[in-house]
Amino acid sequence: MKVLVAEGRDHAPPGPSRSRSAGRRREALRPAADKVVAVAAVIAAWQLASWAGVIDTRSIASPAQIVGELVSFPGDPAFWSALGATLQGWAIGLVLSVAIALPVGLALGSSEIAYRSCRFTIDFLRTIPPVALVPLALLIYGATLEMKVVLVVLGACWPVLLQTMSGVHQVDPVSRETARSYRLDRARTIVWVVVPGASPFIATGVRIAATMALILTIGSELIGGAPGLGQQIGLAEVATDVSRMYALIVVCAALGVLVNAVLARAEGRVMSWHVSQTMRTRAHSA
Amino acid sequence: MAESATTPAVAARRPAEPPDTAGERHSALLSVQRLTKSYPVPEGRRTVVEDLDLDVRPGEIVTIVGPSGAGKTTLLRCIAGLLPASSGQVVIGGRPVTGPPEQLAVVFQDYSRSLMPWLSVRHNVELPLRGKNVPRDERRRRVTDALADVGLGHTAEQHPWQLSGGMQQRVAIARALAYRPQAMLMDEPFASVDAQTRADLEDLVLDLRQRLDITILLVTHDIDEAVYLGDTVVVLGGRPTRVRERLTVPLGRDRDQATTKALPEFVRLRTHILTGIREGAS
Amino acid sequence: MAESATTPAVAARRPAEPPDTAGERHSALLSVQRLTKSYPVPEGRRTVVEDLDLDVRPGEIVTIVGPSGAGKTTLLRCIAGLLPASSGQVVIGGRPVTGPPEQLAVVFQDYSRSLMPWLSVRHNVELPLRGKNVPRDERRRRVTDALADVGLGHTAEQHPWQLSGGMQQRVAIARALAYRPQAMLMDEPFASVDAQTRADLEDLVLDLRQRLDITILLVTHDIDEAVYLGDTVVVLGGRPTRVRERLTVPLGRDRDQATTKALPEFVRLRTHILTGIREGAS
Amino acid sequence: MARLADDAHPSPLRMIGRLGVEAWLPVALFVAWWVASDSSQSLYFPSLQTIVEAFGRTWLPAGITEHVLPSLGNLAAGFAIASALGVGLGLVLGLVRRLGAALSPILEFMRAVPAVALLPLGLLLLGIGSSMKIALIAYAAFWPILLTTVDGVRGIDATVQDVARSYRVPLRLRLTSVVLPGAAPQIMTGMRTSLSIGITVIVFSEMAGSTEGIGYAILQAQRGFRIAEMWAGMLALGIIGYLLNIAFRGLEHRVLRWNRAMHHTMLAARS
Amino acid sequence: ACGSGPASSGGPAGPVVVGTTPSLGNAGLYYAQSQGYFPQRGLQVEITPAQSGSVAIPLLLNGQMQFAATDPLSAMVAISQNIPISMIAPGNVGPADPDIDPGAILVRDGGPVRTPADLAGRTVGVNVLNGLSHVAAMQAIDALGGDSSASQYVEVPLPQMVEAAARGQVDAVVTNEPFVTTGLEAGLTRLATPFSKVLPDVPQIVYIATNSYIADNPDQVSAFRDSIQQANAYLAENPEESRIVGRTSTETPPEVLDQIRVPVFNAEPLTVADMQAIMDLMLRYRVIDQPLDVGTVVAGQGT
Ligand SMILES: Nc1ncnc2c1ncn2[C@@H]1O[C@H](COP(=O)(O)OP(=O)(O)OP(=O)(O)O)[C@@H](O)[C@H]1O
Ligand SMILES: Nc1ncnc2c1ncn2[C@@H]1O[C@H](COP(=O)(O)OP(=O)(O)OP(=O)(O)O)[C@@H](O)[C@H]1O
Ligand SMILES: [Mg+2]
Ligand SMILES: [Mg+2]
Repeated sequence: MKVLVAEGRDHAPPGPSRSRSAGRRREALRPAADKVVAVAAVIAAWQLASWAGVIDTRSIASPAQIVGELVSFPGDPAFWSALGATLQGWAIGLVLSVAIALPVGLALGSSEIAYRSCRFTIDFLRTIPPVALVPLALLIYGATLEMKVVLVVLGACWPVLLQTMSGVHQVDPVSRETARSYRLDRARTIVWVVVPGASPFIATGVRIAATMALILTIGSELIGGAPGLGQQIGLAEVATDVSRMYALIVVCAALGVLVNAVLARAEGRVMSWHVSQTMRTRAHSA
Repeated sequence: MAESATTPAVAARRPAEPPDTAGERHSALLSVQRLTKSYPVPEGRRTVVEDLDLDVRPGEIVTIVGPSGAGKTTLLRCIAGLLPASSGQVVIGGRPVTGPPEQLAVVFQDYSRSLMPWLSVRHNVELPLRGKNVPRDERRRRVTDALADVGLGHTAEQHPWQLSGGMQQRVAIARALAYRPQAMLMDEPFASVDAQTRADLEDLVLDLRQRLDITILLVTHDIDEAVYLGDTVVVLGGRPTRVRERLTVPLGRDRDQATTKALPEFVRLRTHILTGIREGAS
Repeated sequence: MAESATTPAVAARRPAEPPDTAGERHSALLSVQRLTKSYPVPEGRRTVVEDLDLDVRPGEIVTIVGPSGAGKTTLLRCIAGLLPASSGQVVIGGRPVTGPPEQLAVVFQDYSRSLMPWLSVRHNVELPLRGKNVPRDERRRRVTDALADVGLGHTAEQHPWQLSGGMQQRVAIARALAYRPQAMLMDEPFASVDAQTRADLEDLVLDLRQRLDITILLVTHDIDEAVYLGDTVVVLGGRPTRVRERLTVPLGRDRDQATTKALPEFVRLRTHILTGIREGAS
Repeated sequence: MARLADDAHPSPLRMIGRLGVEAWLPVALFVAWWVASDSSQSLYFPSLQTIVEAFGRTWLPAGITEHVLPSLGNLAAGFAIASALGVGLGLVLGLVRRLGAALSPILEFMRAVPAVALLPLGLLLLGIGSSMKIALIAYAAFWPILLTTVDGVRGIDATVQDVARSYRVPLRLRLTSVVLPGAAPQIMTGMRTSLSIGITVIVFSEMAGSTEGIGYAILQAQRGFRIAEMWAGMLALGIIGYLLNIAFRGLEHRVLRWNRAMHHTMLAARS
Repeated sequence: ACGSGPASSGGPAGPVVVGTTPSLGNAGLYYAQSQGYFPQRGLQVEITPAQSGSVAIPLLLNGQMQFAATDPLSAMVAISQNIPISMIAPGNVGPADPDIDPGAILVRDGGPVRTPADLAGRTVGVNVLNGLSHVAAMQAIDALGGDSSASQYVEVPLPQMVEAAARGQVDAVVTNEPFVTTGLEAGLTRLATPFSKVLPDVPQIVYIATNSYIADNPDQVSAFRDSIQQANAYLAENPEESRIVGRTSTETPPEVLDQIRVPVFNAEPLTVADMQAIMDLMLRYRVIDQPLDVGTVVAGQGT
């Protein structure tokens, strides 16, 4: 019930005195302010825990230490090349994952027979941990970009595949019938009806995959020793340079935030028609 | 509301009088005051409804007619507290509406989407009652009655997507009936049912008001229906939409499909509205 | 079809004659033959339509009326090749229907869901034309024309969910119009539009048939509409549903909202159907 | 768009047909692998025969009690925690948009934290033992469920949301009767993804502080260059994955019965 | 295979790649590199990090790497599983003097474990199960009157060992510098020094290469071996030099480097006898089931 009340109050009719443009500006800034407050609170709590000794700074660095280390990164060419290598592996891996999983997901979502045929294989393969495949990937590809990409794809394609498959199943049957009754051919039906209809699911899958891909890139660099931020983390770990290690980890996680912000923005554009987007304008349309 | 009763010939083309008559205000259960609503569009905002005033007394049936896209649904959604007004306000029972008010049931125009596909017909109708903490037995009874009232006693265990369009629409009506609200907002509630069922449902609405004194605001495109059901018919029109006309229907409360519709008063009103609409359109 | 033209008084309560008249068969563009359709329900299967026969000649407008839940939509879906018949068949242009036939456009009852929310109004209307490989310019032109025809020229760039219910319904009609089908199946196409727009759209349908000789099968709950538009009115009823009556409308092809509806033939037919329905219901 | 009819009592012939559809590809792949690897001299890619022998040796039947059961126990606990927290928090963030927006940077940050950082934290907070492993599994499995829940909740049909609001359906009932079922298709898909992620994380979680478990066995085999045993371990993981997915399908089938029936009848109500 | 490195059978074109973990046990390698010992013998060496033996061996096999530093025990395990590699040169060795042993079994000071015998029924954290330090620690426990089979061993990553022991999550840890120093600071105490106890003068790190590379490139292999041994010999004489090497070769903070016990080197080449000692341990603690022909594990010494 609180939720209802909150919604109501949030969007209560504005008083006549309230300047509308100022109100809208405030409204636009509010989410950003919320975020800053939330992030600041977490950092403060972490720093306090470090000071109080709840977190041993020898095994987990404090925010202050991390910031101290972070400021040295911009001037460090090794950092930039590692960052570049990681981003490259991540981007290629993610694009490939989507490029493979999306069509396959569409096909398996559209055909029950195909799905049943592949069910065992898919459920089997997606439980094979990429971590365990590192030695094999190393043997075949060496500590290279290819190795990273392969491991990333092996892990990150599954969410996209599954979400796409379910998404296809969830396309409004009336949309499908409409397409069918107008004898839209298969390709056009997929492009104009199935993919957009499944897109809420697909978008979720891509967002899951994007972060997984990042983690897998870093993980394969760390374990397999390919150049990148993960390798740097490994080196810092072996050297017990906790500040540097955590600074690097923060960079990785910040990349994750960035990646998701970009995706959320893209999603907002591509899916501007979807309830998740239009409910916002509905609610704010006062 | 007597003072606003004008003969159609006089009232035509005249905007509704300013709703500042103190006496009327006080007796209104529901009052829409200078309501303006605009939607965001790429080019800025489009004002759909502007400075609209409307009063509904307790137990009154107000029917709303107006061209497609005039803003009838928008108006209803504002009254239901689902959509915030851009300016102006809606007052129900003396309090301004900021969220969905209590004791109000809405029958949505988009009936097929307003039923939850995961619930059986029975549970769809029952859901609001569970929220109201109506005891179990009472709930069962009310659901059964409401479904029987709309002629769907036999479909209780089916799911909405197993029903025809008209049946779905009737389930949505049954849900509102079972809720036993003080006021009901109905957005083209009989659009998809056949003539006979429609007549039956119209009479059900009249009966409901008679027995339970429910206040009803009903949007329809059927002018006959608007006149047959309404104590007042509100004609919307213009761009942005305002109240074009507000007609009191002098047919009393006892109405009957065959006889009422043959009354000269009925025919006159109906023709008047139709002519008005046609002129407005051309 | 002359031999099936009976005066209403005689035809009432009599099932449609067996559709084995060779001459009629051959001239039929669309023929439904002993169609039975049942749906799976928990208890087994429920037969909705049984042994239904129906013939539609090229250029004919056949209107279908019948109680809510009778199986009108089911029938249309079978004809459109969207639903396989349980037994019997549908023949269009001499070939039995196994999937959606070419040159057929459907206006769905569930109009709001049949529009793709991700496409703008223009693209919704354009989509089937893309499938038909209509060239780009031609496509644009047809879309613009069709939208103008239904009075929505200004909404082309909006999305369906930004439109009112009636506007959405008209977009669905425009989509069918732009497709330029030989035959059109329309399931309560004007249920959500106002009286004036409805009249305009009815005349659009008549005009369409006049100009392009489109064959139309139209489901409606408005008896006036059924008579006004139809060359033949098919009344469905019974459980399971059969053709209860099949009435030829002797009003010629030139019709006009004001004058036609005042003709004694019109009034007689309309009253006859209404009475029939009322008796069927009671 | 062919779909097999989904009737409750399939005929025996149908059953065989269904099994055939399900089995031909795995069998074909198995045979292809067997043939292709038959004379393999590669150290890392032993012949399938060797792998199958190693599988019998290590996993049947001793491995099951020694390694599989403890891992499955951790998985069950971790997955249950992830589901409860993911759905719970997802509902909150999906419904209270402002909170969702405010917390999104933190959540995205946590989601992207590489596991190296978590292992120390896990050891720090939970020590060595199954609670740490459960926590790791739960952590990894949590995110897809959270994301799909949030997106599922936000994607519920606008009119349905309006109905719930206008009838003032109280929060609890709204959650159980409107929001959860409405978001269920998305949530279930997320849980499916999470289930497999949970299984892969078993291996990772058993890298530290373990004396048993299927991941432990795989890692030890890998460390000891017992490559056939490592492959056998992965085979075991894959089979477990498949079996668990079957079990999960049962759950999904129940939860989404209406959904399947709806799509099924509307798309292919057969004669 | 993408083969950005030279093929294993190729000639002396380009640098050879040596994979190593950046620890002080490899100080010889880094010292040799810094002093230019390799170029003096016509070898261009590129040092690249590799997390562990199981990562390095695939890279050796596919030719991306020519030499790798690894724990001799895991090298022997690999050989026992028919991985075609051999050992070439030693890294640091176990000290004979317990007072300079960089490795240690650490327990909480004032905790329940006072003698190796107290470890019975308790949990011991090791870096790698069935690794050299694990086996050495078991041997040390048995030699010091305890019963190694009565304890439970779990893997704990090196950086987390001190914390785990200090918090009582494990009762003892088998660790190495620089963690011994940080551990002692954090309130842990040495229970035993396993390497000096059981494996004095036995290498704790060996450099390996694939058999085919060794067969095809004898010159490179001997150049590598000789350079390492030259550096080892120098470090044996000048142990403090390791700290200086560590400043550039590892990222361990200098203040820590100044405190730790440096690894011990000697000038000896790899011997079959050393490997025999390790294999005895492996057999005893069932790391391998079948004895291995130690004559074949050291390149140039067997068949
Ligand atoms: N979310 C929205 N965004 C932008 N415009 C909207 C939105 N919803 C409605 N509109 C516009 O507001 C106008 C009024 O819509 P509304 O649904 O209130 O009409 P209506 O009177 O109910 O029509 P109908 O009789 O066809 O249902 C329409 O022109 C429509 O295009
Ligand atoms: N998928 C389904 N499963 C089971 N029963 C169904 C299904 N679809 C329709 N029915 C049943 O078939 C009957 C006919 O439905 P149909 O939609 O054809 O009716 P209709 O004549 O179009 O009614 P309306 O005028 O209300 O739209 C109804 O009783 C309905 O409950
Ligand atoms: Mg409306
Ligand atoms: Mg219908």
